[in-house]
Amino acid sequence: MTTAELTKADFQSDQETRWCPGCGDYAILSAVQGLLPELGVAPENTVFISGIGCAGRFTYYVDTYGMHSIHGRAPAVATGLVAARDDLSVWVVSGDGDALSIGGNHLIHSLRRNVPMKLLICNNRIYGLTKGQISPTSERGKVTKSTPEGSVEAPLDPISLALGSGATFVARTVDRDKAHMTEVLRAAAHHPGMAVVEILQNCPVFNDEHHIHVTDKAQAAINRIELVHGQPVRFGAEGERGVVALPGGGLAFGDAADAIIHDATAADPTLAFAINGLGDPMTGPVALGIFRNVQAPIWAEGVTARLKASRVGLGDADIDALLHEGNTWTVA
Amino acid sequence: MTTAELTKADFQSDQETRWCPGCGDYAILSAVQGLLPELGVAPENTVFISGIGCAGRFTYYVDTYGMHSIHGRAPAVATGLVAARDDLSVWVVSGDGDALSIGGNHLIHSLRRNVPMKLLICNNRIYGLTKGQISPTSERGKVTKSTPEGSVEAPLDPISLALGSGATFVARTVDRDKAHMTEVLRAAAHHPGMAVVEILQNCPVFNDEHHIHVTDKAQAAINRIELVHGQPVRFGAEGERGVVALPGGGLAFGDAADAIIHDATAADPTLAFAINGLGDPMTGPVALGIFRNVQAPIWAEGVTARLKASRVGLGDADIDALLHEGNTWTVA
Amino acid sequence: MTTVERNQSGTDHQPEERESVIVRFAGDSGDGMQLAGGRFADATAMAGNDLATLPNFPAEIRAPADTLGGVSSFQIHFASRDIATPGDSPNILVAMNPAALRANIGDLEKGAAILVNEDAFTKRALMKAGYETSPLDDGSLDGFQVTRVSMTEMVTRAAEDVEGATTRDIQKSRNIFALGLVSWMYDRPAEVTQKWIEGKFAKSPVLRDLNLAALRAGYAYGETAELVGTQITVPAANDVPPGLYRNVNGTQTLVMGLLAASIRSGMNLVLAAYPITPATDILHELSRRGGHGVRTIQAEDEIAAVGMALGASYGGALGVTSTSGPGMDLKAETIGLAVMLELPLVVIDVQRSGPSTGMPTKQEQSDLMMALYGRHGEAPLPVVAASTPGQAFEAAIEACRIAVEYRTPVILLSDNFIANSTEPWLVPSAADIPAIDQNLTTEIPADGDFLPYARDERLVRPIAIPGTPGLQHRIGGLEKEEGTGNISYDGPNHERMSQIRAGKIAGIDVPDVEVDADEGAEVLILGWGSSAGAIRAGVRRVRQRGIPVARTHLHHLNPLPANLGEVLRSYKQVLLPEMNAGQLSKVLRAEYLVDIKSHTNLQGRPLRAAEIETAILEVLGA
Amino acid sequence: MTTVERNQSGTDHQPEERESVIVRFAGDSGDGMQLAGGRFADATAMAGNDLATLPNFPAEIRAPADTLGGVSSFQIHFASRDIATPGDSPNILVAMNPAALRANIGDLEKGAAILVNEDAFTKRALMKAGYETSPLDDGSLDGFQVTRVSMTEMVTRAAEDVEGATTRDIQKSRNIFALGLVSWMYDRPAEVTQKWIEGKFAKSPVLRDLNLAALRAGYAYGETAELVGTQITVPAANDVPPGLYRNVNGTQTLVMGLLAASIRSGMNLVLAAYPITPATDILHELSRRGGHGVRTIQAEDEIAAVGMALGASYGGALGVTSTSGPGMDLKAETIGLAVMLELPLVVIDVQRSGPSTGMPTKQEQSDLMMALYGRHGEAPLPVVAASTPGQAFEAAIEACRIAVEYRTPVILLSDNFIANSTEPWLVPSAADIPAIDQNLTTEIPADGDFLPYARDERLVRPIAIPGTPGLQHRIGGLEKEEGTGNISYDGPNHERMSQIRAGKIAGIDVPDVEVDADEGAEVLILGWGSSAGAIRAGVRRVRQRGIPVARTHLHHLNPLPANLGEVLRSYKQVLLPEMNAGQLSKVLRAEYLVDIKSHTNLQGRPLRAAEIETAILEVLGA
Ligand SMILES: Cc1ncc(C[n+]2csc(CCOP(=O)(O)OP(=O)(O)O)c2C)c(N)n1
Ligand SMILES: Cc1ncc(C[n+]2csc(CCOP(=O)(O)OP(=O)(O)O)c2C)c(N)n1
Ligand code: SF4
Ligand code: SF4
Ligand SMILES: [Mg+2]
Ligand SMILES: [Mg+2]
Repeated sequence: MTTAELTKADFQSDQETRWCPGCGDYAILSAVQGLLPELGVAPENTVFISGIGCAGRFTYYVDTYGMHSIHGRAPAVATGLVAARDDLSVWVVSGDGDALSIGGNHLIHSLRRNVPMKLLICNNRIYGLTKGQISPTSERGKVTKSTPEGSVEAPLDPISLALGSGATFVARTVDRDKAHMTEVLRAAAHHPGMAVVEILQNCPVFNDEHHIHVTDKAQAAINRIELVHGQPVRFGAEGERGVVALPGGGLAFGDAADAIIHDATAADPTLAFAINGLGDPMTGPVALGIFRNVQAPIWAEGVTARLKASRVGLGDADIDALLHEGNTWTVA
Repeated sequence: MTTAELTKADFQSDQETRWCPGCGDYAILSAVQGLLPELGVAPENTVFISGIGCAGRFTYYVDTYGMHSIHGRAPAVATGLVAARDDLSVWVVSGDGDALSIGGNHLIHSLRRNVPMKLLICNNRIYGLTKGQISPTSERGKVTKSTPEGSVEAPLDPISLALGSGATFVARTVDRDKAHMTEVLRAAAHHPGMAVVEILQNCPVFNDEHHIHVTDKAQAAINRIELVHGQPVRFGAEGERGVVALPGGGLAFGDAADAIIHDATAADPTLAFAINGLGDPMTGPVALGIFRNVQAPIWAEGVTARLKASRVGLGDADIDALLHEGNTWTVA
Repeated sequence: MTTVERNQSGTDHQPEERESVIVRFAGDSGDGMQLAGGRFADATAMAGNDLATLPNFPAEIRAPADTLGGVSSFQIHFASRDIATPGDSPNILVAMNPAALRANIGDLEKGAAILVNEDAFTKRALMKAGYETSPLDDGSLDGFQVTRVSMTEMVTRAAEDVEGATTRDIQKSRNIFALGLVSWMYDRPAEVTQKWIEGKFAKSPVLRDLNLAALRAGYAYGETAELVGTQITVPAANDVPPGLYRNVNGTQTLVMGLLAASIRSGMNLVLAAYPITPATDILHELSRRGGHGVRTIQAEDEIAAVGMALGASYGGALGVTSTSGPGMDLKAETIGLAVMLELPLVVIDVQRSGPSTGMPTKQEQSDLMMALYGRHGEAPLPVVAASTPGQAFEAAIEACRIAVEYRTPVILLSDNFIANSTEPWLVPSAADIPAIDQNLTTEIPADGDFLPYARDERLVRPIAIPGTPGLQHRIGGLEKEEGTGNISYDGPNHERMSQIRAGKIAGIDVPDVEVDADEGAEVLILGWGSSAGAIRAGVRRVRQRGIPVARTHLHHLNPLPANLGEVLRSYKQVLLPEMNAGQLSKVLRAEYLVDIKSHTNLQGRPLRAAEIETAILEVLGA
Repeated sequence: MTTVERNQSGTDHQPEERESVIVRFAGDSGDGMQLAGGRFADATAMAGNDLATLPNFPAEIRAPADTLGGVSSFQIHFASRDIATPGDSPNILVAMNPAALRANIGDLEKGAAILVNEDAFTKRALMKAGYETSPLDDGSLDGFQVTRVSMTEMVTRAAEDVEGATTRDIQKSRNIFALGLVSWMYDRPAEVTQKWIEGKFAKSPVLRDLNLAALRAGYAYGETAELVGTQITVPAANDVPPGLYRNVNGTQTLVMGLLAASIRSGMNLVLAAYPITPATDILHELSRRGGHGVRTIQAEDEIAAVGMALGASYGGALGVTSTSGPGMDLKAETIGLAVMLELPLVVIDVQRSGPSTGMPTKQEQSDLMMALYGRHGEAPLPVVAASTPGQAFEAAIEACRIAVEYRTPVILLSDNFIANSTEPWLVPSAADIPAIDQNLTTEIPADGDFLPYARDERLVRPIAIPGTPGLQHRIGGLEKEEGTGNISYDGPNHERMSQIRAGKIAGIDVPDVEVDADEGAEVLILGWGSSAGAIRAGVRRVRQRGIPVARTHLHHLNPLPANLGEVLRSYKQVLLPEMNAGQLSKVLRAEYLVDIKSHTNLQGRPLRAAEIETAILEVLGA
């Protein structure tokens, strides 16, 4: 089978999906499986690596190579895989707890290294698999079983954190908008370095409709700031509002007419950071789309070829040469 | 002794300092010991917690309470201490590897929580104690024993990372400028939440003069962008250059006359982020001073008093009440 | 509101008396089986029976409806005499759908009763459960006493009187119908459940009335339907010690133990934890106790959690962290630091089936070796293991006592079974709980400097906490000079300090083991942790055969009780059943050079009385 | 350029012949003692002596000058016969300053020679070392043969001819002066050092000439000065096997072993590590080998490092991670995952003195229990231990072989002593290295689906790596169904899989132990790891007394050699010396129920021949 003939079915494994009915992870899985055939990468050259969490189950459902690793460590495992093999298309699927709580360190370091992997954060702002505790993206004041009096902690914002870590591709999308999600994932797939995509994901069981401000049609019209490269950053029911530059530097909400033009490829991540900081991710307005998409040296680029080349002709003679390095003497 | 009578000597322990001759850590230690008396906090109410590394030795030299913990975990230990005791002045001293490599996760989470501690990162852009490997702040291409062909990784910037994590106090200073260092540390000490201070620190043995662009007098005149709250952001030998706002948003270098006014207390961290992104921390120009200094809810604030209050009168009767909760029955 | 009354006289059948019964509720994870089982257990407890329960959850939050992976069950064993385990094979299985039937039928012995919701046996549901034909019709249940009830229909009818009940709510009350029916079948008092419903749904009259109607309908169905057969009654237990009882699981008791230790010692309690099944409930339970001098923290990971607990301890609080297997791995380095610092720290490991992620919701006790040796270097520490849901209370207090008084991290081993199963608990009295003495140094010693690594006769060091004037000092993970605690690279000093650390732990006072021995017993059955109940029951069975047996149980795994070697050597044979590959057996063989026989089980479930019985008989060659 | 020539005839004294000599160089960490010692060792190796060395670093990078904490030393034992250890007590101590004298004098026996740089014995330096009066003058060195040399002055004079030498450079050449002098004293060939200087400073003629001048001056000083006494010569060793030799430390050999295994197996080598003393040098050494199909990564922490190594293994490479104690703690969870996945992974633990941060630059072998048991759940894995600097080569290959062929993580234990000490090594030949067969599955099985958890007769599973068409499959840390590898929560399946994992490891083919036994020996001395040399030397001493002894050494700690139990039981007494509190002893007692006697040492240094001798005699009651 040539890769041109691939279909969604080629990326569906025989394992029964095991998410709760209505879980946003279904839509994400479907979007990814829908996108994969068009990338022209054979299933055997695609690898999914996940950590632990509801989202971590993803790996079992995609008929590629895959590893369901341990909580928080998937980016490290993916980095090691890439260190040996840059000939594979490597995807990491993570939850907000997996990626940002226990896995925070590997996330920021793989981002600064620009390790070629696509990392999806299924952000339901809750711990699903462990049955409903706060996650690092839960809002201050959130009442859960581990915070019966309300969380006393400010959330981490994945976009800000990624930009602060030097990420080269940073985007946000939402499980209920398949077209948007597919478009963002497609761009991520084509990004040669590390791409991190925050996907606002519903958990009907433990945090139902936490993202209703961008999924309910009426509310979304007001709250979604669409980021489109080269286009003015406008939003509002009638597109009447815009993100505008302030005279002293910085951005604010203002008139659509004055809206700045979104440049995802800007070397300076400042405006991406600024746009993300506007509004309120929990209640809106909130920007969706690709914040940043720049080229930078890719970690381990060419390693497969380089390792292969360095191995040509490598044999016993090389071992012997190694063993004889430095001063030697002979005892008769 | 009242705290008004405290002197530097009260904060000097009897242990011999064990850094290499010329190490920048001496100057940092001295600046801290010089500052502590004026804070009005008794030595017994001050705690230093450090991780492992040359910088981690700091703890032994300050005559307060102190714990030399393990590599990367000092912020977690400090968080736990604060969780039980917000009546102490808690300082964490860390190296660039300790804070940003192995300890990265605890750093970002203590920052988002705004745990009241002062965290100093002695940034020599190298691993000192393990004798000279790259650190996460080493420049791309750096040749060390672990990277004989030059590092292939982009550095993390502590300021950007901290801002991306929602830090409330973020500053940068340099070991060779005692006055500047003291001023920044003083502000950090007075910040009620978490304060993170990056201190550019010389390691004469493994990374000598890596910060010469801001310590050599002539170079510093050109390279140091001084951040002073409420003042225009100017720099250059004659103060002729400035950080200016661009019409489409964002900042750039320009004319001193157009310089923006630095507002460390701005709710939006964008400009702080933008200023830090200008220039090049490795070669200059580079901003020094307080990037951000804002108020936000303080984690565990009032915990000592609250725990004390909840303990008043707590005794056997409360245990018995606990034990008898719910349905009970009696077997005769 | 209608009242449901226990009314035996309304039926023609005379209830049949039994000594003990095992009931298993099974259904989809959305079917509320844990709730039904829990309510049944509470009513049973209130009826004065001894009991033990075994919940069994799927790993998924909500696996697709009607699949085998989504089956959730709850087993309860209750009796008119002292019992020790949730029972091996159920006398009755309540199966709410085909998957529940299929997943559980293997545990039933022929002759057992099966109660099914026949409405749920649709073609689709049968297919999803992997049945090609309906087991209700194809004869595959021959030999069982099958009762088919149209539960869905019954609750729909019962709900007719309740205004405002949605279809979804009605469906969700099927478990209460089943509960009502089974309650009638086993003559459980309906008032307890009724009261619970009234309390639970106080704010929602519709749900209250709906559930009461479902309960009543179930109960009434039993009374009136010929189908159900004889009502069975299990008289109240009369061989249990008198006193006030309460039905508890091991999470509740463990948390009460921590709270009691905190109150008794006067130390604030700081629990830092990262969620993980099955340990998370400790965090949940303690998070509700802010009023009791408690602060909980959901940390960013397990490394942070143990670091925070240690930081809190350093500040003078009782620092506790709780987790399960994978989290234990991550805490190792910080536990080693605590060993070196000699600070109190309680680390709770609620064991589950490993290795790696393993089977997170299943039972195992395979973290013992890790608890003893899972750190680099010579880093000995005390290990305490809880043995039953009730005993977890004492185990928690004991762990805290040792940690505080000996300035050491202590690992407290619990497990999935202890944490989730319930048993009637003779509620202790606060006055009987030993005091815990933090014994802080607060004054500058008259004779000179404060020496943080000086020793008392138990080799315990003094502690002065931050805030204590004049006693400032530094501690750390590098080796320390004896006495002063200053960094020392001196070899002989390191050896001495290593011996002191080891000697301190070895010298902790732990009670001798007591042996429950028959005259002439040649075999000793030794257990630890949650095998206690199964071993007790297995031993009882062997004794009922007239074979003399001795039995003892370890709660301290390090240090071991002083008389243990002597005890082991005084029996011809020692049998050690454990839910791992023989870990404690290894430890004891090395320590005492006694040829201990292992009975091991790695099937992800608690040991059963029958397998212990068989193992004992095998060892005896009987 | 001037040539230094070995010229015995230039002196009046006839060199005195000795069988063996122990030299210790000691000075400030800035004094270049490791360099001087290393050069001396190389020259000694080239002279054909057998030798063993023991470097000893301070923990600080550069502690304040002249303090005890800053003393660095290098000991070398060389002989005309096969030797086994760096020696117990030096025959000569070279002390470059008062602190070096004070820190080392305790290890000397009366009569030993002491060579001091008297210029360094200033008031200030004496005070910093804690001397109130100068030991050179106050009689405290009575009984030692003290030679005082004005080294500072001598090098200053020697440098007069070298144009452009700075004062700092001149000061830094004192170690080379001392080396020259000691080289003369022990009749070492100067050419080797001379060549090294010429190579090292090829780009800096000033430094080259300066160091050559210092070397010559030292050598000449010996020849001419009456003070130094008799020249001593140690003839080349003649009882060592013939062949090509090279002086190596255990880091170099270990790295060569990894490279050889990689080349032999055809697998790319990916080493991911986080720096930590004393393991870091493995990362340094391998990072220079990009040309050999190697990729190294300095990870952000140890958890990432082992995760990366595992990821690389998953991709088909030979994934390796190296660390020391604290880093091992952090890797535990991922090692457990590798056990569950059954992927090859080599984890190298270069042990150091623990617990916690402990004494990072000191010796210990106290991570054995952690290697065996430091993970939650039943997670058995093979453990291989290197025994000498040379043997680390084979140990590394063996670890790789087992990891690759049995699809399992393997822990390879080295330690500070093996890593840093040197010995002459009979260079093996590539042809003698066993092949390693990765044995990947590349074709879709004719008979149906690819079953990633099917088993061959050794219980080994097949591996297909990403990129292999048609064999896509998923693996993970949850328990797996036998054969398919699909997630399974089935209890009996879990037990079977646990037994398979354990059985596979237990069945690994490891060679029987061979016993070096005297006729009539009643005691067996058993060792593991780097105690090998000291035990060999200690046993030799006892044999020299005419007492028969048997000796054997373990390189495989799991699984244990099949004949070990039999061997242990065939001696009346078994003595097990180890640098911990008795860890292997515990393991073997549990396994074989043999009452093994432990000799333990936690003094942060390698075992000594004398203490082994004493321990053997004690066990024998001799
Ligand atoms: C080391 C470790 N700690 C804790 C856990 C328990 N655990 C499993 S998933 C999870 C977090 C789930 O939250 P998230 O990552 O947001 O994923 P979601 O389930 O919401 O998709 C936790 C804490 C674990 N498996 N391993
Ligand atoms: C868990 C663990 N890993 C590794 C080490 C070894 N180690 C000690 S300090 C250090 C890094 C030192 O670098 P940095 O934090 O920048 O401090 P510096 O020495 O430069 O002040 C490392 C890797 C350790 N002590 N513990
Ligand atoms: S718990 Fe939430 S996130 Fe997890 S599967 Fe269910 S709905 Fe999805
Ligand atoms: S190695 Fe560098 S950082 Fe460490 S003490 Fe020496 S000079 Fe300072
Ligand atoms: Mg989540
Ligand atoms: Mg550093």
